Amino acid sequence: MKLYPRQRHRVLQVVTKLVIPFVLMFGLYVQFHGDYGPGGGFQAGVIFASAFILHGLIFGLQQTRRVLSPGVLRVMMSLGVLLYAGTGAVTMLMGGNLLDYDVLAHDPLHGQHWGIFAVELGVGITVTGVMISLFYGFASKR
Amino acid sequence: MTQAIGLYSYWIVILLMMAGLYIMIARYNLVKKIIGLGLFQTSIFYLYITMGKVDGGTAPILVEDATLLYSNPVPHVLILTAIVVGVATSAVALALIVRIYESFDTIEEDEIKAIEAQEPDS
Amino acid sequence: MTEQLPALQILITMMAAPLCVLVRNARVSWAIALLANAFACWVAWQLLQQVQTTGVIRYALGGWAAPSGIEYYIDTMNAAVLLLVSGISTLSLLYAYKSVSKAVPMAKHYLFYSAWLLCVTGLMGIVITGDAFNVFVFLEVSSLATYMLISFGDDRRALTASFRYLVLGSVGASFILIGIGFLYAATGSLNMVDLAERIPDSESQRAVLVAFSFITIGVLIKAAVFPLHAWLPNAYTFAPIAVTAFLAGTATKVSLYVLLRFFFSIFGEAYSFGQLFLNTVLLPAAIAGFVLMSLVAIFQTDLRRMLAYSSVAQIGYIVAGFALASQAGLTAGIVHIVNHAMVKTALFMAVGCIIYRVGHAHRPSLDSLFKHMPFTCVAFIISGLGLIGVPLTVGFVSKFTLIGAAMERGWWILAGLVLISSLMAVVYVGRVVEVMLFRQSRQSGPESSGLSEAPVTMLIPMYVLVAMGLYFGINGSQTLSVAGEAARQLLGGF
Amino acid sequence: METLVAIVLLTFLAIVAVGIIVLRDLLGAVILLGLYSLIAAGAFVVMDAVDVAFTEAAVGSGISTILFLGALSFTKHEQKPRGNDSVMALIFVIVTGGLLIYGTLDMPHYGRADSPAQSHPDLAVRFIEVSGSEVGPPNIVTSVLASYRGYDTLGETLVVFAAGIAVLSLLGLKRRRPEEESPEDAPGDTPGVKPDDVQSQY
Repeated sequence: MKLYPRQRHRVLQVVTKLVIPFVLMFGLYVQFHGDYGPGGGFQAGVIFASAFILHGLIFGLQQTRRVLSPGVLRVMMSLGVLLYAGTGAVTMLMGGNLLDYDVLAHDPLHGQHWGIFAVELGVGITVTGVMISLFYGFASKR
Repeated sequence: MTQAIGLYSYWIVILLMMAGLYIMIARYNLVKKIIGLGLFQTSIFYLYITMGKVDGGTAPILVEDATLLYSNPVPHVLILTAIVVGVATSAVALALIVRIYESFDTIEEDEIKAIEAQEPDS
Repeated sequence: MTEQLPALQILITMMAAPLCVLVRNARVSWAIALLANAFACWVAWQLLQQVQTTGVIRYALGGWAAPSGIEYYIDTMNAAVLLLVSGISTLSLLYAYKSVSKAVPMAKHYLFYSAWLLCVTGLMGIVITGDAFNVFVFLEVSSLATYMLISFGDDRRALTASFRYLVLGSVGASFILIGIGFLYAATGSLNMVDLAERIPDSESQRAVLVAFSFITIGVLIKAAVFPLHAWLPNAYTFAPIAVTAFLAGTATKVSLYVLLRFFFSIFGEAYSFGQLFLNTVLLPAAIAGFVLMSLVAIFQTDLRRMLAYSSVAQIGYIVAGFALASQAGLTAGIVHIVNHAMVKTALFMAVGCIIYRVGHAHRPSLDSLFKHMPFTCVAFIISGLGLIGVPLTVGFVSKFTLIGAAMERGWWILAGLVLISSLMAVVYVGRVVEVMLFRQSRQSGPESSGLSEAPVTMLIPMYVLVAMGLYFGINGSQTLSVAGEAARQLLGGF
Repeated sequence: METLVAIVLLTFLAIVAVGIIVLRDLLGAVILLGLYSLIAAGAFVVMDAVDVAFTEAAVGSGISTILFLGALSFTKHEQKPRGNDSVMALIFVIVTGGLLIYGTLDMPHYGRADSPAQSHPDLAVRFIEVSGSEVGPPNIVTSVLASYRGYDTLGETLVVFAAGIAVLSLLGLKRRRPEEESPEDAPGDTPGVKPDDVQSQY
């Protein structure tokens, strides 16, 4: 993908800087409000990634890479999966079946709440990492 | 009204699916094949969601109203998974296409076949 | 602890995959992969023991009982396939260490092993699950990892092979998705046991029929059964050879397992073969597969491609066994799944050793290879005999059972054709052996002078498989009894 | 009213699909595919699948369009004209479609509340009736996705992870150094430009 950081899209740059915090905020909302309305880890991850993709498109990949390095992305996508599977491992250690969140707290409903929170977070982290990696991968070929 | 499109909506969706499948197998351009895959899969998602719709139902988000009818959430869950799988597949496919273009200098299937036919196996 | 074994089967390799990406070191990630696989292999062995003593194991994931949640359903059949997949994967990984170091750049090794782990996890996930939709999800996990593994091949045609497999594989997976959707619309369920109960009572029998045909076609594509095998030869030829050895022993076998599960457990033998006359479609395809593909294999000069076509032919034998739909036929099919996996993996490993030292696998230029690489050649010859089906090898056990099953049904033609295609195997294996053993080197040029035997880490896994092949060839009753037990359970439905 | 909207959206989808088939310009086809996903997302909202609509809009018309554009930016934009279309493919597609339509003939009609899928006591009915007290979240889709069928979602995360490492291995994340850069020029570049010049252009 061709990116034109040096061209003077001053308006776009300023607007982008204004918009990105709101996009990130919306991502957080979707991540943690998924219990009550539409949304969840996957959608939140995509929204988070879109903020960085927007940054990359407007400021150029070099700038974005300074904010979020490929090494961090690698760690993110692995950690998300580990968090999800690790939640399963913890439920097993606490005496339940794989991914049986009931055992995570004294009260099954609380356990479910914590379990869903953890796995959605895992999904969100992995998806954010992978989606930005996909963008880096396709954008950094030239 | 409902009876009139009782099956009609399935049929249109099937036609759309077949359009996608046709692009996948009949077009030589690799990118076009993957576009066809996207069309095919999106139409399958549509088919699933059609199955879960209940007349007069609302989105499956619980509210304090016992009389409310909800649409079936199961197809929604399945399709959420399937959408993710679909985009993952297209991402891998597109990455492969980029590499194929780098090494063959074309993304037309028949031209690639012609180039490959000239190379011995080992 | 023992009741958590089914979960550990999947979880360990699953968690090892991201761990490899985190450590980013070639050797460490290889060690992680090997350890995780060995552990999975041990778990599978324990599960097989447990299933044989206590019967079917059901494990409710998330603590939600069967139709609501997803469950693992393990009977003799899946336990055996789990052991096969994890065992072959462990041996191939041991083999991969040296073999892959030449083909794949060092900096990408951690990705390679991570993809390998994902592939194994996906394959085992398909086998162990008792939920129809979950089959699709893990099918895609293993498929994506497989596309990636194939693309690691050092020839540029590996990329196109991988892409073609991706397109065909996605068509197959989408067909399976459509089939599962129709099943869900007709019954409202996704759990296999529940589906088996509800299908006969469903008021949408046409939808069930369509679901059946779509799932069948989709799985047949993934299993590379004869007219739908187009992706296989190139994929096997251009993938890194350790990957080929691994895939040849596992990927198609797992798809064949899915076929069995859907035909016999979910739809039931009476529906698939009684009502729909499936054998009138499946049997001609299987026969055409093993006859034609054996014939094609004879004319290949590249060993990898020859073995790839031979694989399609062998899948034909297995499907022919299924199509007989009898206790004996199923036993033959299942036992051949295991036996062929051992033989073919060993053969590809031998070819890999040749490639490692010689640099190519072009049959006519392997003159008097036996002088330089005796161990590799002996392994190739013994496994080749197994492929043909010579007595005292595993191939004999399964072909003998298959011919017996065919004659039990009175299908003499099938028995005859199996013999004929075995003769073709004699020709294509024989030509390689002839070049290796007897043909004199035209010139003792610099190319062949510096040759030596392959590294020990490549020879050991190969010889483990060769030894297992000989052991189960001489003592065939062990695998046959397990396969017979699995066939009985399958024919009995859930 | 809802059904009417659904029919209109379906018609839109059909028009867009025809556009995708006939268009030879790949860029146009990609944009149309994004549009297709967006319309489908609209239809999903009409059919009460809000979560799916959200995802389809974000993924189908967002991320996947970006990926296509990324891939197109260094391959060719035009699909080469071909002679006659493959008859075999057409026959295959017609047979497949015919089979599917045959299968729908006795399927539960659109919107029926008493179909097997809607009335299965252990799946749909249970999720709607007791997920609130068993699992907690008001959004049933979240309950089913993360708890009842949480293992599927684990598999889904693995698929995403697999795609991530596949792109990592195929394309890499770092900008390639000039000497590693492929010799081919992408369309739009002046042929024969040295790698150094390419660097300085940006």
